[in-house]
Amino acid sequence: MFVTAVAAIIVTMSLALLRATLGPTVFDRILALNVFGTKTVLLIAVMGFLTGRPDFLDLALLYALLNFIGVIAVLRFSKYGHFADPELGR
Amino acid sequence: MEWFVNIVSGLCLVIGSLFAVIGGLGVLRLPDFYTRMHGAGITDTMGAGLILVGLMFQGGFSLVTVKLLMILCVLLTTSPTASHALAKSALHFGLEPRVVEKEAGS
Amino acid sequence: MIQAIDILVLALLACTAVSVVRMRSLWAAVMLTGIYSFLGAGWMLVLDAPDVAFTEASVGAGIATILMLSTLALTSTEMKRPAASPVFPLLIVGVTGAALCYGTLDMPHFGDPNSPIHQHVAPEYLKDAVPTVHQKELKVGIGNIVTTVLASYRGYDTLGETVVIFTAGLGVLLLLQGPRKAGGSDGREEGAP
Amino acid sequence: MKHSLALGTTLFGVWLLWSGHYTPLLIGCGLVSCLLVVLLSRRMEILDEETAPVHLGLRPFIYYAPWLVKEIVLANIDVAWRILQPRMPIQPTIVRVKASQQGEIGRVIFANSITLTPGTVSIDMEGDIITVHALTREAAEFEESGEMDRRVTKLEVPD
Repeated sequence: MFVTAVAAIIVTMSLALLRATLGPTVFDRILALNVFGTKTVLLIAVMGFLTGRPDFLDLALLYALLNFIGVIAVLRFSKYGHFADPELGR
Repeated sequence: MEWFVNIVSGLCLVIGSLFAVIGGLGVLRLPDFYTRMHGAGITDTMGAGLILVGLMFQGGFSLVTVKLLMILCVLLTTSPTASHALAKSALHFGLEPRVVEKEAGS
Repeated sequence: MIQAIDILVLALLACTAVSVVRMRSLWAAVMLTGIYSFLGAGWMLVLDAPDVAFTEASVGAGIATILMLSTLALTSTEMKRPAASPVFPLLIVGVTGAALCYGTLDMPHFGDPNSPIHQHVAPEYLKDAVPTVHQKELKVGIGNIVTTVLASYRGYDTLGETVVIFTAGLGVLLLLQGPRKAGGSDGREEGAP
Repeated sequence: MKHSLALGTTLFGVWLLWSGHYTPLLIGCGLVSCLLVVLLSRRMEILDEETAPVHLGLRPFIYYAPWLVKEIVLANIDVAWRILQPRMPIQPTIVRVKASQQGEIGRVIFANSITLTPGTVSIDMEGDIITVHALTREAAEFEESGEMDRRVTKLEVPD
């Protein structure tokens, strides 16, 4: 069942990757990045149990925090860094 | 007792995985940015939640379970905040949501 | 089973790398680089290297993304079409890749206990970092072997590295902040809309 | 003082649970770092009801969280079912909801609960009006009914 979870997480990762590649707007890509970060956290947690050593959960928590801070930083940047964005065309 | 815990945690893991994949599908299939956020919401709440709860059953009464619980708490508090910030900056950036009818309420 | 996961994650890494290269929009490329770092970090963890994984996540997904975004704010967000033909660079990359692949043939198998790295100094470090039945007191007194090596055996080395990285970071920050001051407002006052 | 105490206790509890090393030296280090954080936040004057919401007590966990979890599960099943259908029967709608909470923290809980429930995302907040993007008309109607708003407001008022 851990294997099922890992497989599902990797499938979700690929779907998010596809969205990040296709995503017509900047925000779609940031959303995909966020989903990807959450999936990485889950992957680490499940991998710990799959290999029988759930000691790396601290890292999973750090990734969760990092993911959040990263998204907020990117958003702050997209708000204040003024770029004429060619991508907003829907 | 052992097999019961195993079955419950396996169920949680499998259903959580199912929801994670469905959420990923939603992120891919839904038509515009604001609707895609709902797909991401599914993976963040039900997907992550159930998978972590399933792992907690495996962890038993130990520090591992406490850590998993904390990861869950952090995910559940940060993900809506990040989503809100993302949606708000998209709105202020000028990305109009597609709606079936303007101003249904108010 | 672990091997299948390895292969899947590596395949995803390759897909990400290809789409980073094919992207014309640099914004998208930066986002994909962030994804690449997360994947890379996950894979390092699968390979039992949590310290490297953590560095990869914080530097690759965190700082590098922000630095690249701030660079984008100063330049253009669209990639120019390359003027020269891509055949010669492709050749160089191909030859280098082949040489690297050839080099891996000589390497010991992953996790091989008889490889030189596990025969030379590693037993010594392990003896000092992991308490055994015969030896309750540790020589160095640090419980974590990576910390033992980095902070005790290679303490000066680590200090030097940290100083270099700190200086580099300062330099980059100074470079990036230069032109924005000239613009007048640095956007800090427009907090509430 | 109340806030400092709450923050310090929480920090130290979290430190104890995460470290896993219980020698006097390491516990002392943890204690000192927690104290340092509390002192720093006092100096930065960010220690108030927002950073340490002691006035809410445990009520959010006892009265509110179970109901929210139930709603999240129901909404999840609904949205997942809609995504899985080939035609995707969705009606994206935008509604404005009034948040009747007094304090900032109550509004944050309300807006985050809206976002946490799949099918509704709070996309803007001006004063006490929250703009909500809903995936379906039913989800929008549920937000307009104001049940969640009432439950969050009840958390703020001490009985």
